[in-house]
Amino acid sequence: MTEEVQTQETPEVIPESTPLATLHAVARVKGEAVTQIPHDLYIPPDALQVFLETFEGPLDFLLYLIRAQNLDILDIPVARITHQYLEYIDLMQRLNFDLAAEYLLMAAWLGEIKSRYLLPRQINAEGEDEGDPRAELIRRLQEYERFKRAAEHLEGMPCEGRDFFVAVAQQPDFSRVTPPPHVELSELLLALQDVLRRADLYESHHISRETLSMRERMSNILERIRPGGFVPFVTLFNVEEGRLGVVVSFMAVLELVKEGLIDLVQTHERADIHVRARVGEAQGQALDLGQDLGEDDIEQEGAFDDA
Amino acid sequence: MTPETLKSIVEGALFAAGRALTIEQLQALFEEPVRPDAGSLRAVLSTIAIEHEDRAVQLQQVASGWRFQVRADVAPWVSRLWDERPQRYSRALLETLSLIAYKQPITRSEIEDIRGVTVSTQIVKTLLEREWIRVAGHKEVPGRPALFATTRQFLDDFNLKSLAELPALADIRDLSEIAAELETASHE
Amino acid sequence: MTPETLKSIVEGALFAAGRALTIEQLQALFEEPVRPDAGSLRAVLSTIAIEHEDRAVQLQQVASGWRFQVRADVAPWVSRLWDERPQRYSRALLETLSLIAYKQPITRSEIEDIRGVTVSTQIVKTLLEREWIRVAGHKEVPGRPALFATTRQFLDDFNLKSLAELPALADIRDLSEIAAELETASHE
Repeated sequence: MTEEVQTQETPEVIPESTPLATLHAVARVKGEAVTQIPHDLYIPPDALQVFLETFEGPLDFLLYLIRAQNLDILDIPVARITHQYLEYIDLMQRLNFDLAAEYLLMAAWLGEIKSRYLLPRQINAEGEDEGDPRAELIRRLQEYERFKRAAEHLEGMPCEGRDFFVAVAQQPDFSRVTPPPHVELSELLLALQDVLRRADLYESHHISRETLSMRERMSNILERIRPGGFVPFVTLFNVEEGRLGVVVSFMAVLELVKEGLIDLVQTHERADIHVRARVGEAQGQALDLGQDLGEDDIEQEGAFDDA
Repeated sequence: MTPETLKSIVEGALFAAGRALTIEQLQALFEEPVRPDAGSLRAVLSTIAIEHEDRAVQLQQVASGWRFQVRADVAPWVSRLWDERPQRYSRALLETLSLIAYKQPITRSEIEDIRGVTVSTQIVKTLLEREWIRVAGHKEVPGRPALFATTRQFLDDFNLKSLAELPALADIRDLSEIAAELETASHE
Repeated sequence: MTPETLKSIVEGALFAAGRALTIEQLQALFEEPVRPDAGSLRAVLSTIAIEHEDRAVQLQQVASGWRFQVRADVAPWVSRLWDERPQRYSRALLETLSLIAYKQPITRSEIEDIRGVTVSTQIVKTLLEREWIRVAGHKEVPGRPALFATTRQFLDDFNLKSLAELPALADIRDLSEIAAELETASHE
């Protein structure tokens, strides 16, 4: 096909300048015989190229032939339409156009309808009338035509980006707020249940033997002992907590000593006992996570679920 | 909160969003104690719509909610803002789209049966890319062909609140009716 | 072209663009014979600005031209349009937090021993930022790893007066029961 033809967009309606419009010259009032089609049907070769671009397949083309002659879709003179249709197909084949298979299929179907129409009405084995051989063609033409109309209507409807635009104004300055996730205690416990089940720690009483209040006390004591500093042993106890509180504190201190987290220091006999955090002298850091928080691995677990 | 403030917030949000907002989305802009109910918001939207009747920008209700849009009659000038000319879609694309809109969910071969021609892959791709159609499922027949349906974006882009707003299809006379008529005609 | 049409086109173009447009860009919307001069356009822009003075969206001249922008005083509401959905903490983070709560003070490698997998830096960082855990000290072993403990903030956020209120580990067998109890307690 030529460049010229390529640029032809399939138009919504067939332009009057299309040589196919010559068909209007042979249009006849309904019922009047039209016989001189072949010589009126001259179509310049260029127009045939347009032809292929203009129609959306054989149904569209048939509709055009019918409408061009002001014929009623329900009363198609099959012989005449078939004849016209085949003229075009034949012409295009002689000009070596690659015709879509659908056009040839339609030609075959029209031929079949025409031949059946010439024969007496068939009655099948069950005694039923096979009906008008044109009925299926008419149904399909009608069905196609209603969507052809719907498409035309759709094209006429205002469309965003073409006929109107969504209005937008510059948004005011704002800071993006991301509320931190909320966690229920039950969620936390379920997570713990999972990890314990995995670690199979139900049996070993490794963790559960220690009371939580002692663990909490251990953290509190560690907190109070600044790295490198001394804290008098007695200040770790609060008598107002009563006997149990004192016991818990004492056990916490022992546990901390056992875990090597603190030292108990007594400079001489009967002197006050002091508590000291075990700290390397050069590294009195409390929050330097450098050593602990190493390089991230690629496959590490994230803090958030990708929801 | 005064009605004027409420109106300003709704109007500002619709302009800032640059897309349609639902009543629920508008309600979510307000903290619980001052959150307007749906009825008050609809009243505010009506007021805003009336105030913009003669302006270049109008309030429009579409499938995804309410949005401001630039009036169609200034589009020929406004569209010059963009280098690309607004597209005209081919008849093949529009027919395919119409079939999907009216007969969804529908397979490609069902579309081809009605149109009498092959539906090009390019057309389906364009419609999917434009987000006017989506694959709504698969038909349980050999090959499990995709079933196409239209999207909310399709309704929005054509200023529709629902598919029911599409014009009714032309009547099709059923086979028996056609046959009967033909019968009558042939006896005349 | 009437002054009203000119105004509608300029207003529509500014809203459709959603960004600032210069006088030249606005002039380019019109074909040569009807192209308004810069002076007329400035007059039109002034009119539009005045008409929008009391509205939620106002015409503003900025370095790159003229644009519509949402009034600052509705920003607190409008900005909620972009609020991000609250995230969810990962299972790994919750497990780490629960181990710190029950086994504090605890080092990262001790958590890893129990969980059987590496504890990511991001999880520790997130917990520190949320102020649910703190570094309570350092263990005197090679590398001096940080010892993690929970904070007062943690107790507050989980509605606990002290860690002793956490269910005993031995009881975490039938958690659904405990969860139900906690649920009931928190609603009392």
